[in-house]
Formats: sequence, structure tokens, C-alpha cells
Amino acid sequence: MIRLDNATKVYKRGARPALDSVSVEIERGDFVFLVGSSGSGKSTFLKLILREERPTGGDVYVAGRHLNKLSAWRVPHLRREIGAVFQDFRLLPNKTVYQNVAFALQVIGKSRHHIQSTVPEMLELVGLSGKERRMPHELSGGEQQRVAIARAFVNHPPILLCDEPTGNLDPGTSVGIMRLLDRINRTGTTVLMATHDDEIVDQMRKRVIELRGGQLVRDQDRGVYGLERV
Amino acid sequence: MIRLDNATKVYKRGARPALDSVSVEIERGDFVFLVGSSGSGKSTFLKLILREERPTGGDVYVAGRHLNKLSAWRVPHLRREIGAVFQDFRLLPNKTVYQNVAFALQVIGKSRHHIQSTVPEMLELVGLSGKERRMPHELSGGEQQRVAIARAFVNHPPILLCDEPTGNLDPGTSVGIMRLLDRINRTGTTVLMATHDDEIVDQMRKRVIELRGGQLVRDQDRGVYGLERV
Amino acid sequence: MRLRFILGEVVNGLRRNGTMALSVVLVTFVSLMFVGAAALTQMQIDQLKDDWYGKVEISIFLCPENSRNERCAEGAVTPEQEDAIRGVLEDGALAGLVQEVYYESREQAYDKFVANDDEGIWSSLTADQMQPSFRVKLSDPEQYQVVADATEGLPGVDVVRDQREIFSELFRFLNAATVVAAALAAVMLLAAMLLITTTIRLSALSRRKETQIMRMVGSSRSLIQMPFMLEGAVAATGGALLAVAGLFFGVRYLIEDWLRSSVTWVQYIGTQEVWSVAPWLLVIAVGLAAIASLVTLGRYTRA
Amino acid sequence: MRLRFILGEVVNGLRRNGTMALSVVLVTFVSLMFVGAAALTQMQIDQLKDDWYGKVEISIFLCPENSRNERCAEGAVTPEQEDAIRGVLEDGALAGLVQEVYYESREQAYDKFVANDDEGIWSSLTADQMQPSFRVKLSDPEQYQVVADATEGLPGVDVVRDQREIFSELFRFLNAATVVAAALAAVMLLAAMLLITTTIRLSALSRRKETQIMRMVGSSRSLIQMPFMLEGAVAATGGALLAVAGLFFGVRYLIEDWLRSSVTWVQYIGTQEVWSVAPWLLVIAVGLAAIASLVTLGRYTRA
Ligand SMILES: Nc1ncnc2c1ncn2[C@@H]1O[C@H](COP(=O)(O)OP(=O)(O)OP(=O)(O)O)[C@@H](O)[C@H]1O
Ligand SMILES: Nc1ncnc2c1ncn2[C@@H]1O[C@H](COP(=O)(O)OP(=O)(O)OP(=O)(O)O)[C@@H](O)[C@H]1O
Ligand SMILES: [Mg+2]
Ligand SMILES: [Mg+2]
Repeated sequence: MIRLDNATKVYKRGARPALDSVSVEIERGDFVFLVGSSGSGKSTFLKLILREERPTGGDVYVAGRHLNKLSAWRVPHLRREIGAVFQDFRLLPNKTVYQNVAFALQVIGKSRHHIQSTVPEMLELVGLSGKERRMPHELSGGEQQRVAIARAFVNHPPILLCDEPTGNLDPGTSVGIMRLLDRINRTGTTVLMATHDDEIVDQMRKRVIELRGGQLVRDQDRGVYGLERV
Repeated sequence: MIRLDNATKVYKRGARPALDSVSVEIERGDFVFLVGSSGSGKSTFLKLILREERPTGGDVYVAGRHLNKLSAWRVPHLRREIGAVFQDFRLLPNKTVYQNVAFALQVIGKSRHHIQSTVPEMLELVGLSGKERRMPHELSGGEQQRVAIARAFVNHPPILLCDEPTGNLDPGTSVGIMRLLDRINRTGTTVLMATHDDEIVDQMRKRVIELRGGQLVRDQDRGVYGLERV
Repeated sequence: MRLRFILGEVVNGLRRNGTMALSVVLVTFVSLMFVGAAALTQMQIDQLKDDWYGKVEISIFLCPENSRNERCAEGAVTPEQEDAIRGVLEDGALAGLVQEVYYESREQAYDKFVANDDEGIWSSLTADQMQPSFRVKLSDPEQYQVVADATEGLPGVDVVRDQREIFSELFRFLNAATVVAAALAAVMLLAAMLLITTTIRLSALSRRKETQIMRMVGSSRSLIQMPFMLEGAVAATGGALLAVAGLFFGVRYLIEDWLRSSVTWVQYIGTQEVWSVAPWLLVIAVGLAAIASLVTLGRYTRA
Repeated sequence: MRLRFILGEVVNGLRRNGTMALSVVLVTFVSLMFVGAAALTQMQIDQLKDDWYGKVEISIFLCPENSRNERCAEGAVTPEQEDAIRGVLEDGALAGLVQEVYYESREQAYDKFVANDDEGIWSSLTADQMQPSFRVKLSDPEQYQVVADATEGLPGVDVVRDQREIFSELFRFLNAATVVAAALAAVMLLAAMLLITTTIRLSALSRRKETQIMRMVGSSRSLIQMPFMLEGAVAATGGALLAVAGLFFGVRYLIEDWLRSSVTWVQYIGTQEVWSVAPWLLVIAVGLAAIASLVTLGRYTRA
């Protein structure tokens, strides 16, 4: 599903590489935690997969596409196969919950009929039925993140990327989000999640990929956050 | 040092209050954790103290001033007695470490001489000697947060407010930041820190104030993050 | 669905950057007014040239009696001299340049003069005191100097006059007006382009969140960029329409209503000339917006 | 320290919003050009009025012999009639309005005429055919109609003419030009103000982080807002200076060099009039910037 072959990313000529010949393969249906301290390259890893950045070395394959050779006008097609969730939710503040989720379908040209049938279904999956008409600021952080996940997943992409989705949430709320991601993973979706949250990683016991200074230092099934705990 | 008397904040008429008649007193030299789930009103609590927002009910006293009656042009004087640190660091990206810290002194009109003697001292306190000329993007997250703390504390304010200062940091780095805040607290500075990080709260064993839906539900010396753990 | 979405975004963007959009409209308006005014002035000049140069004749005044002019020291023109002059004009070297030669006798000149003297100030003038003249119509009015040179020295010729001289000063003034209008138009067009660029940038900045989300969910680049381009185009077109309206009413009231009734001897341009300029102004407005979009969008809404 | 800081921020802001600042400069430039042009046109009109109205006279042409005009059916004016007319002008009701009366005899009129007829076309004209006339200078040139009415019907008077009529059409044109320039100036000033507003807003947005930090560390409100206000003022002043330069060179080349040598019978304004307008343009520019700042800053950089 996702394969990096010696992928390297140098942002500024001469700077230390943000990602340093990382090779890793993620299969369809995997649930993978991406851990590492601040600046270790987690977000860069995810950006390469989304083709927000291009590798300066090595190859990246996602959903059967060789991203190094993907032309700019085909990028939107790639993005439709990937859902993305971020720490800061990124909801449109002047649109309701329903409109925020529907927006993702509108802009890729889905019919109104399709939207009207899919969105409520998705809101039910993430547990927000009955709150369709709320505005983002009328929701708790956990609820806002559920809306963001609904928007990322409403198109049923085979891949879901999450960059510290629980970073702004308290431990109780974070657990709820992890349960939701686990449920989505069980439908066969590949989930790749960058996180700092050691408790969650230790509790879920999924595959863990650890980066340090841009290099892959650990790839462990049913792993924990850090080998040496602080 | 800080006193709230039935302080209430309603952002939008008719909306649920973000802070609901909270009364609390914090003495000079205290170290207080402000906990609560997302949307419980932690940031609002801090904003009232900074007079970024005005209470819609009750009274707020900070450093001997009655903020309800403080005129707008005196607010800068209040702010000079309060240092503030945020989750997203808020450094100026095109200024060096040294310039970022010096900026806080420049804009309140300190002499060049004063700046040249104070800034290096402060950078040493937070452990950044030798990195004066780095740009923010050349620093790790923990180092960036140290710069932000240095900037907040360079004027030696009696109060330091921190809104989730470790939210973007991994557990190892967070511990370093907490040690620094503890050291600052020992110099007699009142530290008030809003956080989600249960590990840190449980480990430090300081006074804990818990908000839930805008109401104060707990005020405990040497407390832990949550009474019922998830 | 998509069309509604794009139009909604355009309306949104224009409302959000209202003052900015309004400035674009005003500046485009004024700049295209100048472009239009320069074009219309040139059209007016062309029209006047066609009109007057076609009408004007060369007048070859012949010697009267007792003239103070040295050339006429030998007395009034004789019929032989008149024939010789007519010969030069109708045959000889000038034949190709001359379209028509018309002889105005003393009596004819007197009748014309009396007809123009409404108040009778010159009542005591007699036909004898008028000069006979040849009125020559040229086939190419620009060749005036050749004809003047060839006839000026002939015996019996007093002076040669070309009505065109009267107008050349006016044409110089109108040409200067065109240059000033064009210069102002250039400055203003530059300002308009900078403004459209900034509007698009501002719009892109204020909708960073939307476009970021659109990119993330895989919306096509054209759908992302379309609203911004349309916004600039709509504002610029608004300015162009205002400019056309301004020119229309300007020509209507200043030229058709006022000048045409107060200075009647001139053939003026009218509102139909405004209509012929209008499409060009729209083209310029849309072109401006397109260039500004190309310059800006690549950087601010990468896919 | 603070001054350096503020200036640094201003330079920074202008550089960061370069295209925007440039648009402000250009639009202020053009708008103040119009303000200045309107003012200069009015000054020119005033000057012409002073100049011409002071010079122009009323000409009362007296009857010649054999006039075709009915009023002179009784033949040429007699000396008694002339005295009567002079009496009306110098004593009687008109005495207060008339400054000077000058009698032009047939011979004097003939001499003036011959002097103007360089080419000798009118050589056969004799002094007898000229009309004698009274040339009247008024103490208040606006009172022309009163004098004309009082003299027109007197026996021996052929026609009364006022040179002012020739100029009134020109003044109407110049006044219309002032109105057009003022209207364009108003539109452009509006655009300039919107632009300065947007520039300040844009600048505030692009420096949100700085101002947020400044507020947090307790910098005074005036220090936060000063750079934005100065930015607008600097850009507007730049525009004003360009406008002054534009007017200066416009007057220098169009009026002093060209018109003054090609149409010589007019008293023109010169560059010293531009200098008297210049301070006002600067005041307008700074005023614009101040108003725009007041409108914008409250909202975008609250303390
Ligand atoms: N756009 C960019 N331009 C230049 N350098 C960048 C850019 N983005 C990231 N970097 C650098 O690349 C390195 C890795 O950054 P990255 O954001 O991938 O880390 P991360 O693991 O996501 O950290 P965090 O936990 O703080 O989110 C860092 O040193 C960072 O400074
Ligand atoms: N500027 C604002 N306008 C309107 N409502 C607001 C505003 N700021 C906060 N709120 C609302 O006030 C409530 C409390 O918000 P606050 O930011 O204080 O919570 P918090 O405890 O800091 O949450 P978090 O852990 O997510 O930072 C929330 O319901 C929020 O939606
Ligand atoms: Mg990251
Ligand atoms: Mg908060």
C-alpha cells in the first residue's frame, strides 16, 4: 500500500536531512504508529506520502503509484485515496458540522444525491448524529476531531494519515478518538498515525515505527512508545 | 497575587458560559496546574488574568490591580508583570534566538545596555548558551519552547502563565521543560500552567485546580491529574 | 453543483475583501476611462482630419489694384496672368495633385462677404476692393506645400493661403491631450494590475484554510484556482463597465449635448464611437486580470 | 532605541507588502495629480479673468455712410450725436460704471487695420470705409450688459460689441475641465483611501505574530500602532511628492515651454503656482493616511 525506498528529504541545501534514507513498507489494513521526538521527521514522512513534499532522494510508492513520477495534475487523484487528520482539526469555522463534511465531497464533484446519503452515514459512524447543525466552536475538542476524521474518511479512502490527532486533547478524549480510529482500521483501512502520546501507543500495542534525527531506528510489531522510558 | 471572585465569562450571549463563577486565590510563589478536558475553560481562565478577555461577571485581581476597572492604556503595565508561554511557541521565524528574546525588552523600551546584559543571562538560565544565533527552525521543539520561556521570563515578571507548554513536545522533552519551570518557580515566581499531560501532573505533585464545563470542581494541594483515571 | 460552488466562492471572496475589490473596480474604472479617452481623442482627430482636410482649399489671392504688397507692384492681375496661373494648376506639373480649380471673381467674393456681415459693419465696402482668387481643391491635402511653392512666385499672385494652418495648432493640442491621457492610463493600468495581484493574494491568504482543505481532499487544481481568477476578472470587468458608462455619459453630455450646440462648425464623434471602444476596454480588463492571476496563483495556491 | 525600532518596522512592512505599497503610491499620485490639476485650472481661470476682464473694452461702433444696417438709415453719425453718446457715457447714469472713454476716429481705425494686414490683402480699403467708434473701459467688467443696453438704441450707434463674449466660451470649457478633474480626483481619492486602509490591514495581518507578541510582553499601544500608521503615511506622501513632480513637469513643459511660445496672447500660470499647491497636496495625503489609520487600526491591532 505504502512503500518508501531509501527515501530522503533535505529541505534546505546543506541542512541536515529531515528524513534520511528511510525504507519501510506498510501493507493494506495495517495500523502503524510513527513515533519519535520533536523534529525527528514524522510530519515529513507523512508529507512525502501525501505528496505535499517530493523526496530529494529514493522512491515513494503509494496505492500503486510511483510518486516521484506522478505529474502535478494527477496529484488530486492520489489525494482522493488518502484521508488526512491533523492536530489542529482544520475545520472551516463558518460552516456547520454537516457542511464541513459535505465540503470534502462537493469539491471533488460528487452529486448532491450522493452527498445527502453519505454524510449522515459518516456522522453516525463517528458518533455525531444529532449535532449536524452545530458550528465547530460549539463542539468540544474531541468532537471537533471526530468531524475532521469524518471529513477525511467520508470518501472511504484506503489510507488514513493522522498527524498527532490527539495532541490537543486530554487523555480521556484521546481514548475515544483512538477507539474510532481502531474501528475505521477494522473496515480494512490502512491507518498511519504520528504521535507523541506514549500512553496511547503503549495501550494499543500496534506496529511502531520510530524515527530519530530522520533515520528509522525501530520497526516493531505490537510495540511500545519508547524502549528506554524516561 | 491572583484572585478570582465569582468570575464568569460568556463569549456569546445565550451561549453556555466558558467560565462559570469561579472563585480561587493563588499566592505569590505558588505552582499551580490547571487541568480539565478540552473546552472546560482553562485558556479562558488564563485570558482573564492576562486581560485578553474581560469577565462578564465577578471580579479579577492580579498583582494588586482590579482588572475590571483597569483602563485600556494601563493594560501594557499589567502585561509587563506577567510572562506568557503557549503551546505553539510563538517565536518570530525571521529572528535569531537572541533577537527573539531581546525583542520583548526592546518593545517595552529597555536600554540597549540593559538588553545586552540581561539576554545572555536568561539564555544561560534556560540552557541555550551557545545557540544565540540559531534561527527557530534550526531548533528542536523543546529548545524552541525554552526560547519562548526565556522571552516570557526575561523581564523577571512575578507571574508566569503557561497554556499547555508541553502540548507539542514528546514526553522526554516535556520533562526537561517542567524542570525549567520548577527552577523558575523556586526563584519566587508564581507559575500557573494549563495542561492535558497527566503524567507530568502526577509526577510533580503540585497544587491542582480542575475545571469542568467552566466550573471549578477541585482545588487540591499536591494533587494528581484525574481522581478517576481512564 | 460545481458551478454553484464556484460562484458561491467568488461572491464570498468579493464580500470578504470588499474594500479591496472596490478599489480594484475604481482603479480599473479610472484607468480604462483614460484608455478610452485617449482612443476617443484619436478618433476625433482622425475624424476632424478627414472632415477638414477634405473640405479645405488653397486660396490663391490675385493682385488687386493699389496693393501695398511688392509682388503686386505692377498693378492688378491681368486676364493673361490669370490664364497662365490656371494653366499651371490644370495642366503642367501640378495637374496630378489638383482635383478642382474654381475661380472666384471680385463680385462673388463681395457677395459672400456681405452675407457673412450680419451687422453691417462693413457696409461701405465695394466689390472693387475685393480680390479675385483661385480656390484650389487638392486630391491629396497633405501636398499643400508643393502647390503653394509652385504658385507663390507667379506674376499676378498676391498671397497663397491654406486653411489647414488654422487647424494645425488645434491638432497639436489634441495630440498632446492624447499623450497625457495615454500616460495617465499607463500609470493607472500598472496600478490596476498591482491591485488585482494583491487582491488575488489577499483573497488566497484569507481563504488559506479552505484551499488547504481542498488540496488535502483531492480537489482539482482548476477548481481551487477558478474562484480567485474569476474574482479578479469580475472586479476588473466591473471597472470596465463603469468606464464605458463614464465615457458614454461624458460623450453624451459634454460632446453631444454641449459642444455640438455651442461650437457648431465641428464634426464630433458620438456615442457610437464609445460602443466601438467598449469591447476593447473589456478585453483589456479581462487581460489584466488574467495576467495578474498567472503571476499570483502559481505561488499562492499550489496544488 | 524605539525610533530605530519603529523605522525598522516601517521599512520591513513596506518591503513585505511591496506591490501594495506601490499601488498606494501610484493611486495617490494620480489622484493628487487631479486635485492639483483642478486647482491649477481654477488658478489659470482666475488669472485669465483678471487679465482679460481688465483689458477688454466695449466697442460702440458708430454709423458709417451707406450702411446696410437699419439703425443707420439716417446716414453717417453726426458730431452732435457723437457728443450725445459721449455725454451718456461720461456723465449720466453710466458715469459710475465707466472708467475711461476713448474715441477712435476713422483714421485711427484704418491705421490699426493696415498694421494688422501684413500680406496686404485689404490694400484697396480706404480710411473712409472704416467706422469711427467709442472704446469704453468699464470699472466693473461684469456690468457690460447695463452699458450695452443704455447705448445700443442711441441715435448714431451702429452696433455695440463686447470682446468678453469671445472668452466666455473658453471659460465654460475650462470650468468644465475643472469639474471633470475634480470628479476624477474624488473617485481616485476614494480609491486611495480604500487602498491605504487595505494596506494597513494587510500589513497588520502579515505581522499578526509580531503584534501579538508585542501585546503579550506589554508594549504600549502607540508603539504597536505607530509603524502601521507611518507606513500608510509614507506611501501616501510618496504619492503626493510624485504628484507634485508630475504637476511641476507638466506645467514646465506643457505650459511654460510649449503653450507660452505657441499661443502667446495669454497670460499663463507657471511653476510658482505648483509650489503654492504642493503643501496642500501633502496635507491631503497625510490626512488620507490618518483617516484610513483611524478607521482600520482600532479593529486590527487592539491592545
Ligand atoms: N518546510 C520546511 N522547511 C525547512 N525545514 C523544515 C520544514 N519542515 C520541517 N523542517 C525541518 O525538518 C525537520 C523534521 O521536521 P518534522 O516536522 O518532520 O518533524 P516532526 O517529527 O513532525 O516534529 P514534531 O513532533 O515537532 O511535529 C525539522 O528539523 C524541521 O526543522
Ligand atoms: N473567542 C471565543 N469566542 C467564542 N467562544 C469561545 C472563544 N474562546 C473559547 N470559546 C469557547 O469557550 C469554551 C472554553 O474554551 P477554552 O479555550 O477556555 O477551553 P480550554 O479548556 O482551553 O480547551 P482546550 O483544552 O481545547 O484548549 C469552549 O466551549 C469554546 O468553544
Ligand atoms: Mg510534526
Ligand atoms: Mg486551551
